[in-house]
Amino acid sequence: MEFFKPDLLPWLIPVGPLVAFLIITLATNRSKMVPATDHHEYGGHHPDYDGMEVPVVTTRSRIFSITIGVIGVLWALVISWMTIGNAFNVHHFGVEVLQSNFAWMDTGETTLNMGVLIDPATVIMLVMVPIAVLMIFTYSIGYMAHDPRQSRFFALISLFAGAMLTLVVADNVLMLFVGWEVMGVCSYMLIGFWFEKESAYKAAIKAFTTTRIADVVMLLGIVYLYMVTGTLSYRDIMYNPENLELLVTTTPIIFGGFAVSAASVIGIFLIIGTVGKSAQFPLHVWLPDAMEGPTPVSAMIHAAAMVSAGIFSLVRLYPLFAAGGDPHHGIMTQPLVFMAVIGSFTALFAATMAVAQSDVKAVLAYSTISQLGFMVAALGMGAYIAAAFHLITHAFFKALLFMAAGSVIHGMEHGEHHVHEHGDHGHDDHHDDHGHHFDPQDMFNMGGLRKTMPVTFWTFLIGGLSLSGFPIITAGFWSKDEILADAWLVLSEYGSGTHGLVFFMLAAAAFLTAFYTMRQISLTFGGDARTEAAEHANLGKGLVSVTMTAPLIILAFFAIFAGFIGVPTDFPILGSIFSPEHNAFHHFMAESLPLPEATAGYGTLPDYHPDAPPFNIIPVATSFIVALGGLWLGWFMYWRKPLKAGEVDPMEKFLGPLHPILKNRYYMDDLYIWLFVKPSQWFGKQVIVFLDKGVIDTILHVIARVFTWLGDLVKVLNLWLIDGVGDGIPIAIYNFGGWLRRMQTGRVQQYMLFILAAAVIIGLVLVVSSGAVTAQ
Amino acid sequence: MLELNAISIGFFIFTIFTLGGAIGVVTTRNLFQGTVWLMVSLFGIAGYMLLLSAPFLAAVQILVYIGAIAILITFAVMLTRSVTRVDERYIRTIPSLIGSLVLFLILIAGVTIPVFGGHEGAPVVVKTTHDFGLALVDGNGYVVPFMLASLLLTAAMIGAIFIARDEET
Amino acid sequence: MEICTGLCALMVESGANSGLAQFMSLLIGVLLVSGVPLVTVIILIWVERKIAARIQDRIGPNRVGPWGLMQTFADMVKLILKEDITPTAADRVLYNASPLVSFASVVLLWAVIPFTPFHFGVDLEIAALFFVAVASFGTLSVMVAGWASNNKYALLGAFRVVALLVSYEVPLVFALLIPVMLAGSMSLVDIANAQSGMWFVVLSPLAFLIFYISSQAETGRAPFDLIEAESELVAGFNIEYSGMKFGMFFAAEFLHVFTNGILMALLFFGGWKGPFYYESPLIAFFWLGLKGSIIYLTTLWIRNTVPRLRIDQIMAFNWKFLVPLSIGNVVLISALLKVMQELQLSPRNFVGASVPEMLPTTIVLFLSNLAIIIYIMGMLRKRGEEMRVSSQQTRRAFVQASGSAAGD
Amino acid sequence: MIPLWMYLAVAAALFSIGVFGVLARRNAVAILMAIELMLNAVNINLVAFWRYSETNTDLLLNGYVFTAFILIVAAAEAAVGLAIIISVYRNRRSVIPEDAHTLKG
Repeated sequence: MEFFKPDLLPWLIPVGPLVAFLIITLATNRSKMVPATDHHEYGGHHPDYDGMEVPVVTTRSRIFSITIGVIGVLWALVISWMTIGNAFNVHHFGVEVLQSNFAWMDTGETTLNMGVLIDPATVIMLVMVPIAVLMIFTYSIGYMAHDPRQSRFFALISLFAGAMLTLVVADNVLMLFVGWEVMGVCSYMLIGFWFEKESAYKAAIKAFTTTRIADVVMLLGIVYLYMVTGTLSYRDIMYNPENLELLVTTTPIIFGGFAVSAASVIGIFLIIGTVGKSAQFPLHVWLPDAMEGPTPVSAMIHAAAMVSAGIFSLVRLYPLFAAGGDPHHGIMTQPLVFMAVIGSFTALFAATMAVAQSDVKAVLAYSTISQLGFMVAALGMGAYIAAAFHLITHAFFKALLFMAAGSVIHGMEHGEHHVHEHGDHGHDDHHDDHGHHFDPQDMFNMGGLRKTMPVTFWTFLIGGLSLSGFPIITAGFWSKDEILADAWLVLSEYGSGTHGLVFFMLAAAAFLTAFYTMRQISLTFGGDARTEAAEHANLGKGLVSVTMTAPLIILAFFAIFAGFIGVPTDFPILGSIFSPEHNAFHHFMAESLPLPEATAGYGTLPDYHPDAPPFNIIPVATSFIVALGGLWLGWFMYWRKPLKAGEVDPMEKFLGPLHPILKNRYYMDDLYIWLFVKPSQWFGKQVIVFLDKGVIDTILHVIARVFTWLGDLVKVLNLWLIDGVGDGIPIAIYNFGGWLRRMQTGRVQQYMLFILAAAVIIGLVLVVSSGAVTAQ
Repeated sequence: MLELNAISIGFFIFTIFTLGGAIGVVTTRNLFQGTVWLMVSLFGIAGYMLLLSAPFLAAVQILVYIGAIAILITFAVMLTRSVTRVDERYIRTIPSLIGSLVLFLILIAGVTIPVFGGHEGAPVVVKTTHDFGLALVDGNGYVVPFMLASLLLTAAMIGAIFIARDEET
Repeated sequence: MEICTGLCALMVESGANSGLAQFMSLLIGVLLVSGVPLVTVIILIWVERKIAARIQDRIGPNRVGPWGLMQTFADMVKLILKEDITPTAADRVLYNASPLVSFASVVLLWAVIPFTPFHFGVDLEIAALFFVAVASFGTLSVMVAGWASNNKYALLGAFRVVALLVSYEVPLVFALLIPVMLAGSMSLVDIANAQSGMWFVVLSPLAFLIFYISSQAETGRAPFDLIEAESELVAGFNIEYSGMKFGMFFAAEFLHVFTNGILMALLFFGGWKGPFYYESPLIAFFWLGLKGSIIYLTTLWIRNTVPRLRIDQIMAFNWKFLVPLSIGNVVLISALLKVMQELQLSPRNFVGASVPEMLPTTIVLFLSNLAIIIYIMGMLRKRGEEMRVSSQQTRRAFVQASGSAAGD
Repeated sequence: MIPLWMYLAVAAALFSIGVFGVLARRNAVAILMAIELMLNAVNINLVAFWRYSETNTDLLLNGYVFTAFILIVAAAEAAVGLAIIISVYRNRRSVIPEDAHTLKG
């Protein structure tokens, strides 16, 4: 088979989920109409649906859709593994890669190619994405089991996964952008999956518009990149020193005065795309709201796919950002500085907001923003490999945390339902008694869940410790430690400047991370139940609970052990166990950068192949201290003496007036509303009043008058001139036809006589003329 | 000019058959006699084909025209017998006659006056029926027209049966 | 042929125009060749009458001459002397012409029949086609006779004949194709020569059977004799004819039967092939005559023993059985021949070969034909049993009904 | 030997007679017969040209093959034509084309 050649196999990876999407959408998405009741989890009952019939997916469609979706992902998983196997068979993988492409369209002198590329960066994503996605799919079987639109959900996350895999295997920026945008659409539809909820559809619109702003800038960057280099292929740009040098030496037309190169402009444009997609300050506002979607979607967006895609694109394009500087020797380019500032600020900024949240998912959302800030900052310091490493480990433990949090919410809803059914008062008057809706996501309604949901507790604990960077035994420690080590290297060797602060900011952020994680664990699982619902919270029994716990266990495994592929070689004791010769991950990943020999002759290009940062006790100690310290503080404040029901958060006392600020996200949303939304609404209104009604309408009215008058004039002309001619011709033709039709006798022999006459005349002419010609 | 031998005598006999039969066809009042005249004419044409060393065509001519088409026409004559006795034979006799005559003159002029292509070709080596059969099934020959012709014939037969079929039965 | 050329030379020597001499000698040759059937028919009539009488347990003509041999001449004299009636309403020309055409159509056949390997009217390369073409004249003459008589019965008879002849021409031609394919030639001489190893009747008995049945129908003999069908149509298309005109129809029919016998002998039984046929033309002619006569006798036998069929039965038998069978036979044999040609086993490779050389080919073709025949026979037997069973049931039901009626 | 032009002349005469028949006869069957005459005139021409003018290459049997095809076409034409005549006769009790002038202008 042609397609089982290693170079062509990657084409098949995204096919499975995409085909699953098509099949589910077109074939197995069958619904039946049933009267709307409270039992359907439309994410909250919608008042408009009273007495109406709503579509509910049939059981058979549900089963088919689940099966097809899972098969699609399994397909992607198997092909990914085959591809990885092929990749390891390639000699000197990284320099030699698996790729195939075809010309998609000719654009003047250059050709736009579409293709696939398997290099080390792709391989690590192919390890992570299919596993995480498969876990999310499995989890969704149980989580969405009672949702009336489960088929649609599977179709959308299949498309989401397909788009992500397309993005991963793409060999050029344009194809990456395609996957990127498809994911944007999917995120819109999935965040607004329960569109009956006002907050959900508003969140969807917010997420979409916010990321669009960044995407437009990114598209500008891509266009400019294509304009300068004439290609969009990664290998042609990132692995080709000539093109990099060209980018560095080109002076952009618009920002030429600012002493920047084309590489810098393009880099910053592309980074802005990531800022939107990976929710960095100041475009982070959409991500906490995205929690309105179903929890598997949150896991998908925050762990496996969307935000990872942002970081992945930065990893991919790193040589472009670093071109012109030398991050390993303290010479930073503008894009690197930009990334370092944005990333480190976001890391700390988001962490501070996380400590004051009461929603179990919101904490995780801010934690995601913070961790993404870590990665961006790492890239900003040239710690390319550390960023990729943290991307992988973070994906695993954040997916785990989200799904565990989803389990908690599911359990809480279950518990609430249980309470209603067995409570003293009847089911119907419940809503009348309680004006507000019970919030199953509020941590202050929980407590003591470790007793009723032990599997969830232990896996959440593992994920939380990994997130906190609990030393040695968790994956998060190793990746975060490497980022801190790189940051320390920059600080210690090249000292001051913007990069000097990065280390401290990240360390502070790490401390806060450990603290809010422990706070969250304590509030959720520690102590005793603060509400009736929490007391009865459980996942139920049977297949549903299995599908919701099994992925957690599998991901917990990765959350612990994924870190050991990247243990530094010179780490005491462990280094010699896990990385006897070289840091495996570091060694593998570094190959996707241009070789030193290749860039040696180009003065403007750095040596892309850095050694792993040397072992230094200071960052390691810092890691230990911030992680353990944060955890201790959290334990001290929340676990040691658990909160009682109705008791206020000790943070409020501790932070005083700062707490409302943090809880309200620094009023960023309000700021944006005042800064952008209101002015644009006002502007729109002014446009309506002055421009539309005043200016344009007046012009239109005048024009209309003129034309009405003209029309009257023409009408008079029409009546006698045009009509005269127009009617005259048909009448003439009619008369002529009437005269002519007398020839049409319907007698076939008469017609033949005419034919003969014609033939005879033609024959005579021929005879006479040819006779005359011959006679001459 | 023309030596008197079997072939030339045959030619004249066949000419009398052909043209006489043809005139009979267009002049006779009785249509059944017309068919017989038609057969006479066709028989003469078969004779020409024999003279032109195409015996296969002559046999097929007799088989197809006299054996099939003429019989068919006879049947048609008999089936429409109640109205075949038309009192007037002709309509538009004079213009038709003039037209035919002028056509005949033009054609004769074309074939006889050397200027207009009265080219005398020497008789070439004769192909046999065997060659003809081979040519019909040869891929470089006439196999496609042959098959198309057979298809045409089948289609025409089916169509004829369909058209002539009684609606009631 | 030698006689013709000799005569031609003689005439040219005696001062005649060479072209005219050629024409005249050809004319004489034609007369010679057509003389053979004219003489034959006189004997045939006697033979037929005699045999029919013996089969019907009579004596037959026995008064005129020894064994009644002169009876035919007596009849001829009678027919010639009879009043030659032409009905007033008849189409005079056509009425008088059709017996001539009828007789001529049979006599024309003799032009292509080779009496010996070297004595024949003309060795046309399309003799088989010629045979079919000339047969259509017979149809024509019947049609014309029926119409020109201006008689109700005559016309009905003519319609029947034409329907019969046109229908049975189809299987006849398909059956004729088989020996043509086997010999690879349409010339009767070539066909006869190709059978030196093995008669084609062995190679393709099915084709022979089809040909035999069809030619029986073509000549209008029992069981296909509803042309005449005395009980219904009085005498069929020739009802108005009398005297020698009737005699010509009569003679043409008799001659046609015998001609078909000769043709079958040529096509399927090796023609003049027999012991010592190459010794003398007379011996070759004797073998041909013998074979033709035997076939002729079998047709007489059938004619005198089998009852007449209804027109719908005849048509159904032709279109629903004979035509599909003959088409299938042609398709199968042609495919088989193509394969055998690839294997160098085609009969065309064995022109003039001996029997053992021909054996593999014979076995293959015979077995294939046998397979078809066995299949067809099985099918017919099954059909027959079904019909028998249904008729028995009907009878039983009838008996029961009448029995119960009697019981009441 | 008969010269070519004699055949052509006979064919021309036959064709003209056919044309006259087609144009002037009233009965549809007679018209059909006249058409057959015209077709046969063409046949004579084709065979004659084949016999006299064709160059002697291996597979050139154009005139011959054309004649055979014309025979086929003639058979088809006669069958369909007569079927139409009978159909018209059945519907209108008439075989005169002059009477079938429903399509007159």
